[in-house]
Amino acid sequence: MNEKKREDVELLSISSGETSQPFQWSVGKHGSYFLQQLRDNKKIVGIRCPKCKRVYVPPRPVCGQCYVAMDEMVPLSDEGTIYVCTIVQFGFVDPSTGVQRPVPYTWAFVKLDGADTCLTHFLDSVDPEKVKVGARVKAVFEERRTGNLMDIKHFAVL
Amino acid sequence: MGKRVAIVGFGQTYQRSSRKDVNGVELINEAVNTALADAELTIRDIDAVVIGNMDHFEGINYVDMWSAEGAGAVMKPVIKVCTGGTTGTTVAMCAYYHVASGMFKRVLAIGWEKNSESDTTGAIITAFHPVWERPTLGGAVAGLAIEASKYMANYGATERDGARVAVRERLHALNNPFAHLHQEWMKGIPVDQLVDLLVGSEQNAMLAYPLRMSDMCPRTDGAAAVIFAAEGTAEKIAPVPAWVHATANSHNFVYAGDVNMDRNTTIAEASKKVFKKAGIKEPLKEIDVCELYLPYSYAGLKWIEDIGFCAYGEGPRLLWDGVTDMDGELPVNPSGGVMSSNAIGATALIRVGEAALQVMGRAGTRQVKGGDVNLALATGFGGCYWGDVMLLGKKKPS
Amino acid sequence: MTNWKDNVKNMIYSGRIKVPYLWNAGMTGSRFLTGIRDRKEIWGNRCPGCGRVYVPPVKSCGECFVPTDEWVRVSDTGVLESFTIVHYSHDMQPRKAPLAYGLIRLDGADGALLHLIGDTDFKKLKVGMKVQAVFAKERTGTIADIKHFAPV
Amino acid sequence: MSKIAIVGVGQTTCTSSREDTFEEMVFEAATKALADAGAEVGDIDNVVTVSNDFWDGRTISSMAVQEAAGSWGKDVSTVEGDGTFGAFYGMMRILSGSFDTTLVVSHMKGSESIMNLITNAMFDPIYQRGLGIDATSAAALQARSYMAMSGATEEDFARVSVKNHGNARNNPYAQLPLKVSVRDVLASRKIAEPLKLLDCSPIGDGAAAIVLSNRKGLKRFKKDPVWIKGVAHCADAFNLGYRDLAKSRALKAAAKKAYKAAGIQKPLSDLDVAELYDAYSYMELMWYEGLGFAPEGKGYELIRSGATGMKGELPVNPSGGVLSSHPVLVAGMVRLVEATLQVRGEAGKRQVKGAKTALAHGINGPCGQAHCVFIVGA
Repeated sequence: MNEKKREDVELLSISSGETSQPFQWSVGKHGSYFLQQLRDNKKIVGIRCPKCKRVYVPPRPVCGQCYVAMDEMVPLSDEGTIYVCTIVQFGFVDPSTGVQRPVPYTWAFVKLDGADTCLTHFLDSVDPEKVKVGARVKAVFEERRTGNLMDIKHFAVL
Repeated sequence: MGKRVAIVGFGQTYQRSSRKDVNGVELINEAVNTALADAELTIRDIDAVVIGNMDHFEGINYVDMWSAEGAGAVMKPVIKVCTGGTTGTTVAMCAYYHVASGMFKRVLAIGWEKNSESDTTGAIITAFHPVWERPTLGGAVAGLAIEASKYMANYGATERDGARVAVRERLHALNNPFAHLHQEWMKGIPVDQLVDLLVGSEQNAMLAYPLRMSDMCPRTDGAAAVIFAAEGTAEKIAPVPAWVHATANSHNFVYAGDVNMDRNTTIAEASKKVFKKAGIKEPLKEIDVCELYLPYSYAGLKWIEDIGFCAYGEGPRLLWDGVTDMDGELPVNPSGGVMSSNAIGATALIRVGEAALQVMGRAGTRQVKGGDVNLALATGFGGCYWGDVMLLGKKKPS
Repeated sequence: MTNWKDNVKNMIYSGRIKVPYLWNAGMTGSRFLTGIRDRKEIWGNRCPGCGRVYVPPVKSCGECFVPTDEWVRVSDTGVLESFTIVHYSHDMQPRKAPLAYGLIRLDGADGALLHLIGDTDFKKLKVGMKVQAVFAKERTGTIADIKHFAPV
Repeated sequence: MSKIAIVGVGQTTCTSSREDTFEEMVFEAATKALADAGAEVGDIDNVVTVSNDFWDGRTISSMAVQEAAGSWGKDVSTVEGDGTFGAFYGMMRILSGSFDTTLVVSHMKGSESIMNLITNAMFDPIYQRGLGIDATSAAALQARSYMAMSGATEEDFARVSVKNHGNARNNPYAQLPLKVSVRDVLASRKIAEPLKLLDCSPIGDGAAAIVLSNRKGLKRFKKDPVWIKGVAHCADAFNLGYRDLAKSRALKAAAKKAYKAAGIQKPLSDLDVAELYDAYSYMELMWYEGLGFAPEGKGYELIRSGATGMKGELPVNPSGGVLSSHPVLVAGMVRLVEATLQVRGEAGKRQVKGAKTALAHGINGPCGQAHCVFIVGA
């Protein structure tokens, strides 16, 4: 027993099983306002930096480049342009659920009219001929909205 | 003014898809012992330890504490840093600052990961904002695929150009016994033909257009350790220490949707800072070899432009001209790079260690320029475009 | 638009991180765990430098930084060096509160082993008392193959 | 040493649950520290952030706060561990000659997660985690070991709680100012014996920041410098069963180095005030011993005699300490902020009169595995 050969040892692994860590993340007032506008009015808002005048979406408290607090919410169009996108075809575990996320799906950076940064979201198509850089898209809202980014179901390619 | 600092030892485990025979602490211990042996030091010679990895890849909180026994940190100062893919270079920079501050003479930098213990893409997604980004993000693969498609759209680069980078990395890896991927079948086949094979093969699954399996890094179990020492001590430890000439970093973006996908602005800023500090005017001519954190193929085209090795859009030409091959003017990743081994927390530190080996003339079968390397550049890349750059040289910096 | 803050209610986003892990016990840990699982034997290893016997075993001694390759079987009885009775509950606990933990120095070992204490009135627990491992009936190669330690 | 000075400090109030985000809290602490220093973000050469991925529920948690930390276009790095360790790194980055000034900022929202699950994850996944051990149950094991070694009693632990919660009543930033008696503490709900509710710190939300500068950088700031006279940190072994839980050799080692640099020979009399990381009441007594305020096993004498009370020889935790507000990671940096305020004479109602030399202490890992000790003075 004392001098068992290395290969004789059965190599064990310990599973984390069903364990997970729950979180209650604060959305903050800027993000909450965005989600409430989405939920209640089907409106998308951004926030403008008082100094450089960039319009950020989603709204956040600080303009990193100017290092000033931001306060001015601005309405944005629900239409925009695909800045970049890709069709995700490989399977992976969604860390929020612990199970595989369905693929394929198209993931895009959408530059909404009136914004200087992009919102990252799903597109409605996985057709490589349709989902192209520069294509125009429009937000499609869920019927039942709960105050979540997924109140936008996806962006439809126009 | 701070102390001059050099790398005097480097150790890494063999990078493999799975190391079931060791737990994380034991894997770290392997790399530490290898580095100590390389520098002919014992753990008693080490004044402080810096360690890094990504917590959610192994699901271990407070890794610096958990691994103290294996890392050699018992009754020593130890600090943990983590900046995603850049973790390894961030660890190296932290160790550099330890020594440069004059507070420590010999500092051990450790990076490690056991990616086999979890779902890497799932864990990477947790690096992004839970409300705005996690629900739709497809991990690093998707994040890099959009960058690649933007580069193709902007400069007319093709899938063959991307594959040319993959071919270089995998061919170089064949010279590196520590590399994870050894694609022996590639041996002896002309580069052009290999590129055609990768682009045309149906088995080479499309992950997220334009990225195929062959365009991505693997998931790896591995650890690395690098020993930094102060001037006056370094020369006694290593016959040819690899001196740190300059190091800098940049990280601007918090929200994925803010990132400028046209250029890698952070690696560009960090490179500019390093070149300014070191007085480098013509990087392509002055730097002898690079170990770049290229997590996927197209980065090998675009990011070399951002570093300043060539003009925008000229990356593919450099590749096809063979400039970045082993016998080229600027060999890139003689080790096979990240695309051949990616134990994420270790990866960027391996870039630093490999660059040091090149400067020391001790890179063995992957040594370039017959050992005549004066300057070597190492980079890290991580998270939301975090860029770290470190320049190593044979001569003491002025 | 200047008064947007007046009507905003701070929201909380409930979520979780659920990444599945499979932690490798490694050669050394597997030897320890299979010893318990297959033979109800507890093994540690001795550091050639300081002579400490580690249970659970370590591949390398944290104090001396040398490999510990000598395997030593230790007793399944030992001394309770410290204990606590826990009155709260959370999802990672294997049994309902109140539950007790102990640090147990097994006879023949130098370090103490962390484990549960059971089969006793917790009020009777004392530092220095003798305890013995109670092995689980169904053993699967985890630390839970020792069900808990109980006063002798 | 006296090469690096603290020129600005900022802290948010600590509460059991703040509604703002990490970003907002970091922005508040950082801008307060800058304002305190009389500086702007342009006066900062580089930034170090302090955060923890598990607590934040976010891998590369440092990434989330970069804009709020003012690091755009600057060199930036990050430490996962207590804020004192971040301050240590921020100091080294200046000493290296690469920068003249550093902003170090830490944040914590303990309210967003379940402390027991987060700290369970710091234990070994093969041997310990499945048992359900967490920071509090591990601390309880340490408390019992310490009692067995020293003869300290649960009443002594309670005295620490009474003192610190009482001191917190003078601190507007504290989360849990309380007027309680030893009897109240002893009668409070059992958590993990021998620890009761009032022996345990309240995990909460908060952020803190400091601005560091070398002599060259001082002209950018308006505040009088508080110098770092000595600092060191050190880690013990991880495994609870493999270290002597009742004694803190790592703290001893760190204190010895810090004292040497600062020229402290008799800490109890040479220091004017100390801010210690008392995550649990018993810890303060153990740290007295590790820091050389009392001989090994005799820490309780100081709390019994009142030597560490506000009017004692060496007031410890005039702020109320970590027992009164515990934003993990931030808590050590708050000790440094408080020590700085004491040396400046700006600690308000919690000011120790004439304080010139102060000690700040941070811990990391289970049961105080690692310790960082700062000595600061005018």
